[in-house]
Amino acid sequence: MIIGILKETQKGEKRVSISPGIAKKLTDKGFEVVVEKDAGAYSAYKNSDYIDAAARVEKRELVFKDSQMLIKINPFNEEDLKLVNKEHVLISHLYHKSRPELIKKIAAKGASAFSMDAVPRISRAQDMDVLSSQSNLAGYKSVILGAYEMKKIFPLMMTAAGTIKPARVLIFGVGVAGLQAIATARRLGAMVKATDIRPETKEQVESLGAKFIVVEGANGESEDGYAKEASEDYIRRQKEAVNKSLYKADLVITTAGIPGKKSPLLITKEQVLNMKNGAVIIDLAAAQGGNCEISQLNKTVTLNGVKVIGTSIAPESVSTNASELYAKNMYNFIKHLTKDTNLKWDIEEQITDETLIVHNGTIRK
Amino acid sequence: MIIGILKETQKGEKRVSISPGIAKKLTDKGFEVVVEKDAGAYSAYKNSDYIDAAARVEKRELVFKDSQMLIKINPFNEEDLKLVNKEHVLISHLYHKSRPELIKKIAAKGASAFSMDAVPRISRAQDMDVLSSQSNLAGYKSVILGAYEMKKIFPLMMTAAGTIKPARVLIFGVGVAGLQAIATARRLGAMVKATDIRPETKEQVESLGAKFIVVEGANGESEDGYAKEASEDYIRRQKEAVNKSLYKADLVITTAGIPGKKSPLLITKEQVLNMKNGAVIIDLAAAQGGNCEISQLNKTVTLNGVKVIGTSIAPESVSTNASELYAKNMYNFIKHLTKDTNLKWDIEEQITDETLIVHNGTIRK
Amino acid sequence: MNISLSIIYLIATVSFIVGLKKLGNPTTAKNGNLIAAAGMGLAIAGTIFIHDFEVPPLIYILIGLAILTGSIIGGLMAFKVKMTKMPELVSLFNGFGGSSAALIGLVEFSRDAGDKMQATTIVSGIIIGAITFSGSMIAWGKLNGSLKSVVNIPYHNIVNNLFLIGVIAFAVFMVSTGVNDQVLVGALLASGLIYGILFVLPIGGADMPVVISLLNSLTGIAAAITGVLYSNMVMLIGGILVGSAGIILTIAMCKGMNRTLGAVIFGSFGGTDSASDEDRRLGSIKKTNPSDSAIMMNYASNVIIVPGYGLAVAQAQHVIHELEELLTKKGVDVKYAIHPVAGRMPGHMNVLLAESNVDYSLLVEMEDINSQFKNTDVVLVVGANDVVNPAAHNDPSSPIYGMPILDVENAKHIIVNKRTMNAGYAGIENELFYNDKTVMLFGDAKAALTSLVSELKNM
Amino acid sequence: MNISLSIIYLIATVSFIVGLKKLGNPTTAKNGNLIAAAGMGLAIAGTIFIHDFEVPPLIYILIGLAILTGSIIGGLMAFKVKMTKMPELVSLFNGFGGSSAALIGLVEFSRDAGDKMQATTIVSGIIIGAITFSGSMIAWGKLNGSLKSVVNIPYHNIVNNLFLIGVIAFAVFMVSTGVNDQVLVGALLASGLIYGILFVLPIGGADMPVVISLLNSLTGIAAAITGVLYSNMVMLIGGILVGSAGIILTIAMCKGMNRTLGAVIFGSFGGTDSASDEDRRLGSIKKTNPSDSAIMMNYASNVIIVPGYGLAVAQAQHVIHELEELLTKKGVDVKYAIHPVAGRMPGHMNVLLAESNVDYSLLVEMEDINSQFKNTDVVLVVGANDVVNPAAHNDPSSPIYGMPILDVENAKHIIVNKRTMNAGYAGIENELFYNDKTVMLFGDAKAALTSLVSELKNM
Amino acid sequence: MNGLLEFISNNLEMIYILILSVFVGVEVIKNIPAVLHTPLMSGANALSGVVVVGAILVMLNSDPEDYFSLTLGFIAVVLGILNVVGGFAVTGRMLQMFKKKN
Amino acid sequence: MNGLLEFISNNLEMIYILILSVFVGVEVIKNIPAVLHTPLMSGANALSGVVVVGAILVMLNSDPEDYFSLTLGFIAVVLGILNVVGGFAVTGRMLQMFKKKN
Ligand SMILES: NC(=O)c1ccc[n+]([C@@H]2O[C@H](COP(=O)([O-])OP(=O)(O)OC[C@H]3O[C@@H](n4cnc5c(N)ncnc54)[C@H](OP(=O)(O)O)[C@@H]3O)[C@@H](O)[C@H]2O)c1
Ligand SMILES: NC(=O)c1ccc[n+]([C@@H]2O[C@H](COP(=O)([O-])OP(=O)(O)OC[C@H]3O[C@@H](n4cnc5c(N)ncnc54)[C@H](OP(=O)(O)O)[C@@H]3O)[C@@H](O)[C@H]2O)c1
Ligand SMILES: NC(=O)c1ccc[n+]([C@@H]2O[C@H](COP(=O)([O-])OP(=O)(O)OC[C@H]3O[C@@H](n4cnc5c(N)ncnc54)[C@H](O)[C@@H]3O)[C@@H](O)[C@H]2O)c1
Ligand SMILES: NC(=O)c1ccc[n+]([C@@H]2O[C@H](COP(=O)([O-])OP(=O)(O)OC[C@H]3O[C@@H](n4cnc5c(N)ncnc54)[C@H](O)[C@@H]3O)[C@@H](O)[C@H]2O)c1
Repeated sequence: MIIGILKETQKGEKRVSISPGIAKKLTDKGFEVVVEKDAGAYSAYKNSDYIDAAARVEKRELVFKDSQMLIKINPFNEEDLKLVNKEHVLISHLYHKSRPELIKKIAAKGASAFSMDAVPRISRAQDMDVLSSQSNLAGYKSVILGAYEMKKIFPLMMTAAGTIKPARVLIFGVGVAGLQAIATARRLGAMVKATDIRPETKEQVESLGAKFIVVEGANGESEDGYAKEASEDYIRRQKEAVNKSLYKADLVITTAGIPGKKSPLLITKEQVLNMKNGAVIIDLAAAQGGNCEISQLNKTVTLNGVKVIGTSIAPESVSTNASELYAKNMYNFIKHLTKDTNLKWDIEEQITDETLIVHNGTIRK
Repeated sequence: MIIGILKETQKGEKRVSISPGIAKKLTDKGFEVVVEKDAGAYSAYKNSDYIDAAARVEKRELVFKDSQMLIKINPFNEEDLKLVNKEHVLISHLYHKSRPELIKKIAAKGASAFSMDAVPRISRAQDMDVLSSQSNLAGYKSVILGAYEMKKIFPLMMTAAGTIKPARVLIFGVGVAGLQAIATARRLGAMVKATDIRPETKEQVESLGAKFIVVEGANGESEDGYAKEASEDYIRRQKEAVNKSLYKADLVITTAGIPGKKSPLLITKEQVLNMKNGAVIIDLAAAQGGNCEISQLNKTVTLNGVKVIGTSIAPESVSTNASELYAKNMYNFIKHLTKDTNLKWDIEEQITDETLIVHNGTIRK
Repeated sequence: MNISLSIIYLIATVSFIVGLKKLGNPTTAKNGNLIAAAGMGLAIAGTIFIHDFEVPPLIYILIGLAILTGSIIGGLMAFKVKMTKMPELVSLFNGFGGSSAALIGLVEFSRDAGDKMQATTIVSGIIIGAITFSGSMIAWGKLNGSLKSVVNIPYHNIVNNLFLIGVIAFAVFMVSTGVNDQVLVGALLASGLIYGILFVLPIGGADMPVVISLLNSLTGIAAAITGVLYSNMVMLIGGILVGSAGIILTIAMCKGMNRTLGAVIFGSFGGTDSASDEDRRLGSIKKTNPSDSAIMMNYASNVIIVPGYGLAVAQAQHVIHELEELLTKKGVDVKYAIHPVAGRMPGHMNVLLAESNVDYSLLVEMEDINSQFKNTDVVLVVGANDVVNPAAHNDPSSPIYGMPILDVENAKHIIVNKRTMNAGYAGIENELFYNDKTVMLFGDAKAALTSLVSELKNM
Repeated sequence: MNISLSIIYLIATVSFIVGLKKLGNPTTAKNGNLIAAAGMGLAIAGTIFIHDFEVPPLIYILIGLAILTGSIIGGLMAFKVKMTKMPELVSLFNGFGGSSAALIGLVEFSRDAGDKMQATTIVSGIIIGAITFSGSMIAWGKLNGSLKSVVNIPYHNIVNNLFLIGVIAFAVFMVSTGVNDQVLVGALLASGLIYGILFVLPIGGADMPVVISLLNSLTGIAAAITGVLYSNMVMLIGGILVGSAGIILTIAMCKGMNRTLGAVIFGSFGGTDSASDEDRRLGSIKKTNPSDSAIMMNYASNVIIVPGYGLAVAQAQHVIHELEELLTKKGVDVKYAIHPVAGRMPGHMNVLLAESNVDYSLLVEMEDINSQFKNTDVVLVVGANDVVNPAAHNDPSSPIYGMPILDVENAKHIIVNKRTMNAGYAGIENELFYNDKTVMLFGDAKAALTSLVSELKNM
Repeated sequence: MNGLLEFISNNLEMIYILILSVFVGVEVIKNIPAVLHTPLMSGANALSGVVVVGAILVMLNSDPEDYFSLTLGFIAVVLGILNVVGGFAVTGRMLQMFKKKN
Repeated sequence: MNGLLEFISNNLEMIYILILSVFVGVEVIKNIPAVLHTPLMSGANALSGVVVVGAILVMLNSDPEDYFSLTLGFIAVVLGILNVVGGFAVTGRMLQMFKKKN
């Protein structure tokens, strides 16, 4: 089977879905791999690296034309779809719950499409779970970004020129990203607090040496390890619980999300107005609508001395690692779907079932 | 005595020499304090904060006119000097060893001038030692900057999507900045190596859990805790010792300096060409000529995938803390120079002696 | 008594004390055993050859014969037995010792018992000997399974204690009346034997070690009594030593399985057999304690530590590092096996161990270390569960089926530290804990490891 | 002997053993002392009142008188003495004990010594008694300074040992010939006294404790011998206990100041007096060891830890945190005093302690904590030097004059841990180390603190 | 009662020896690591085999005709020796695990 | 030589008691914390004052005329008691430091 690796077109995106290393593994397994020219440029991969991996490097059109399986990270867009035909099997994020129109278009082409953001949260799927691998990096980078933007330093320092108080960091949403953010902030010596709707995260937060802000009557747990939407009342009680910490915080990182839904609004404009001059908010959920009322995706808004940075693309800024991990996930996914270089289409099997959104033009989810 | 606080004019500078907190302490001690309008803006200090501290806020000309002692951080420049008269006592960095012409100009005005970068490195002077307090922050921020610019993450991570190797960080020059850089990088989980011309720094590096790269026959120590210029031969042996690590490094931070001299050239263009694609060099010595051949002050040069960032003003990026500490240093210095709000001019005393560069128009150093 | 014999006995006695002393410390224990044995040999030889009256050769021959047979059988039993079967063997031997004492009593009784004093010693010798004998036999039967676990005698406590009182009364009567009638003696003997049985029968297999140790100290006392009878120092002191040491040991053991000796003696051993509490769906688990684990590691040549979420919960990263350093100093080769999804976030274990400055080179990825487990003496699993759950290989129905895991079950010994038998994230049973090679070290990781470390330090 | 007396003695003996045992553990020591004392009282009372022969009242009166005087004087001396002067008092008492033994010997000798056996006991009693007496007196003199330190007798070793041999020979002669002449006894006594003097005189003041402990065990032996003489169990066993315990103790002490007992006995005490090695420019320092430091802290109600560059060099951040946690668990209130320039970079101590997760709230700035030192029981200075150097206050010529420091010298006790007496960054002497309240715990911080922690755990 | 007293005063030394031995036994054993419990028990058990001395005495003192004593004595010796030899041997084997690694 | 042997066989129990006592003495003391060295020494020292028993016996046994014995005995008792009382008292004071904080 011929696998085509497309260059990411979304602005700001620096990753590539398959690294030279993984390309090599695929060709070794007998796949043919065609890589769009300069696909890896921003991840410090040269075209030559891919050629060394026994892959071909072609221009865009050829990639579409030659390959049966097309892989990219961000959802296929209008441009891409123009070149898609019913032979194609597309793999990328699709966010099918929130973007039905895209799914329809793909179906119209009669192609098949797997969505990486639909990989189930079961233990054996963890090594294909791009959400985990990427939001993990996002968690790390968001703290670095915060530390870079802040006018203060993180650690406590008692020096001859006086004592610097440690920075106070507040994390909303303790998923993969949230946990890694906590760990990173703690390493840098900040005083970290965090809150989440899923009660079991308390122990997880404490297992990283940070404090958990309990919201009375939190009960958002849902079997598959995701949260469900929070009630009005919960949001209110949450505010009461966190405001004291929020108004003292130097850095706030929000990662709260409900899969397939608009992310919950956790910090209102009015709350921002009460925050410290010089504080920074990093809204990792911006792409899904954001956890902060005034945050805008890929923009920095400043309101009475508080910088609000809306970003979802933190991982790209560590594109090398991000691409490596993503590629490894993809490799495991492809390995899972195929048997000696051919797709198994084993639709009974859970992972295939949940990720296969469009099958030969019919929408399954 | 009336003390005038000037707004920094140098581009990129965000600090202010006296914080509202310290202004308060001064007025409490009976000094009159006049602050130039918006002096603290970039450090998140409002004019009102100063007024609350019982200081006056005036525009530039008036500050010069009213006050006897004039304080800023960066050296007084042409513009400033226009307004200086022989009554004035100037306090700022002067770098008198490297900038004699400036000193001459000041002398010509018949004024007096103290240089903060001339504070002797004796234990009891540590609380006036702005070099320490600022380069300390510079050390911290340089690592954050590096982490922000890098395409990799710092810590080792063994995840379901594969293992990320820890970043390799190499530090040249283990002074105050260097040590803090080591500490910060180590906290983030990097593998840190460092080298310095002063042999006693080996123990200091190891006391932070990092590895020291020994250069055979290093003997640069000089009594006052500074290094002296390195011999041709030393530089050669140093390259031999570090190159292996340098070519593997993901982040390089150079802080090597010899007080009053051009900073030593430690990384040649040719060495850069041998470095890893995606590596980052941060040259904290850029202002004194830089430790890297191709670095330029306040510019980012990229050479075959290696980003070389020349900066000396890292501390400004944490302007709030930086200003606090600087102000505290200034306060201790002023307290040391004065007796009930009048200058003592106790020229015998070591600190006064070494910092007083121009006295009533006569150049002392 | 002959002077040189006295001196020999003196030496023997000292060797007993020293031997016992050395037995109390792992490093000297083996010597201790030898020394004690040597002393014993000396005492026996001396007894045989040094005495100031004539002995017909026949008797010498008989004695020689007896000793020969005894030695051979004993030796064979000792060297044939499987490691696991040793405790029951000890119990068997102990029974022999007791019976020997009883027999002596019988003989001496037949030769009219002189004053009351003597009579007392003889009679008590017989009874105690009998009790230890029958008791030990039952214990032995229970341990080798030929006697199936708990036999429940209604009100056995009351019954037993009443019976004991009866026996004692009987003995007192005999001594005081000074009757000298073989039948009565037989009765006495019998009652002793019966009591021994009654005493041990109701006790669960798990408590047998304690019982044996108790009976053992009884044998000691029997020996001491015989010593008094012959005013023979080596027997007296040797016996007392065993008696007192045995008691202390018993107490220690009770502590080990948190019981009080009082509870033990006054029959509240009860049917409940601590091991049998554990649910048996997957067989039974073996508990262990810090000091045993410490010894296992101390004498291992390589150890692999498997950290899991529990290590983070307990914030035990510093202690585990201390443990690793300590073992390394003792010449043990230590590594950490890091499972890609151990903990609750990617790289959780890395963050944790970096915090306590564990050297990166000691952290080994799953792929690289799985092959090494089979040559590993001891694996210490700390607060990990799913990532070492064989169900991932064996049980297609399991939610973690197909997830790669750390194959710790290939190691020679496995120590698992967690607080309870509760499941981990995936919420499923873990058959590893029921593996024959696995011992469970229950308790919060920080606490458990801390005591483990201090145990190791005292070695 | 009267039976009830025997029983009393029996009880007394047991009480001695138990008492001694309890004396070996900080928590039970006080009871131990009481128990032993009680036993002693019992024995004495028993001796006086229980005996099966007539005693004229006069003698009772005398005995009563003697006991009264003795008790009063002894009691007064004991309660008046200053803590620091206690060792010398012990030595004094010990001397009395010895002399008492010698006197008894003399008396018994005057009443013709029965068989050789008796003679031997008597004679040795006299000699040993005499030696302990004179020896203890010298020791006492040295300790209270009335005898100025080392007196150097040329070849004192040879001289001493020859003399000792002489004395023994003399004794043997007397016993064997069985001569019974007051003059000779006098000579014997004298020679004993002289030897005692010769033995102790050449020994430096610092080693006196060892000597005292040794003499003490000698007294014990003397007592035991007297016990044999009267075949009196309580004396015999009591004496032996003291004798053996004393020897062990002596060895332990020698270990403490790393000497071998051999070296001690065979006169290689030598003139060098370990304390006098330390340079005296600022007076002398006091060394300590982990277990003593541990006890100090264990019984303190608050402790302040002062970390310095050395803590970083030793990478002992994790151990110090463990120590702090341990003390806190024991109810001690622990804080860290952070000097602004401790270490080699601003915030060095913060980085270090953050690494081992020390709670920020425990780190107190210099300004805030300086006032608290005076109410602090123990300050533990770990690898800090300049930042606690009083010269910054007192010595205008010092390079650090004017630098604010942590005023640890206001605390009640100060423990300083560093490897040597070397200077710190500023390269200057630190008089704090010579302060009366300061004890030095030498060694690498990590090693020293680790053993300190394990000592604490065993309390 | 005074029978007992009398007994005591006759065997005073014995009693001292008894008490002292108890102390020694206790002191020597207390606070040993749990792993040594079993070997120690086994060792002590072997020691308790010291009764064999008594058994031997029985045989020595019984005249060749007295078959009763002889047979019982014989058995006693056999069993006793079994206890001793077997006991020490087993203990020895248990202690194998403590041989230090090369 | 055989004088010694004879002595041994006469005082066999004594010797056992001696040996056992030594063991007890040693076992009881070994590995105690260094801080306790001095108090322990002082305590043992007090115990060694048990000689006073001997001194008392001397006085008891000497007839009222025998001034020599009496005086010596008297002194012996005084000194012995001094050792005992003083010894225990000092030890007690030394141990004050071990009273646990409230
Ligand atoms: N790494 C990731 O990115 C990630 C993310 C989400 C989920 N997961 C899942 O998390 C699991 C990780 O496996 P794991 O073995 O590390 O953890 P685990 O399977 O959750 O087991 C942790 C064990 O630690 C014990 N424990 C908890 N607190 C303890 C304490 N204080 N002291 C001692 N033991 C303690 C618990 O038993 P007791 O309660 O009896 O003490 C529990 O069985 C996997 O199932 C993985 O799929 C991983
Ligand atoms: N904080 C800053 O920014 C900065 C920067 C530059 C200079 N300084 C200067 O550095 C000094 C800091 O004072 P300080 O008290 O922290 O350090 P210090 O005065 O340099 O004393 C450190 C002491 O630690 C001991 N030590 C070294 N290694 C040890 C080990 N492994 N275990 C135990 N002890 C060890 C050394 O004594 P032994 O050798 O006998 O063990 C030494 O005396 C001040 O003079 C300050 O002015 C500070
Ligand atoms: N196979 C596996 O076992 C596996 C793999 C990856 C992730 N997971 C688990 O899945 C869970 C979700 O991971 P994720 O990062 O993708 O989640 P996510 O990105 O969807 O959401 C991030 C966090 O926001 C929280 N949140 C949602 N609404 C909130 C509100 N109103 N207030 C506060 N917090 C709110 C969620 O609880 C979640 O913890 C995590 O627990 C993760 O460990 C499991
Ligand atoms: N009062 C005090 O005790 C006090 C206060 C502040 C700083 N200091 C000490 O002064 C020293 C210098 O501090 P700094 O940061 O201002 O120094 P700096 O900024 O002048 O130089 C930074 C480092 O570069 C090193 N260096 C110079 N030439 C080099 C070469 N060719 N190769 C490699 N390294 C080279 C120097 O040794 C120095 O360590 C430090 O040790 C610091 O601890 C002492």
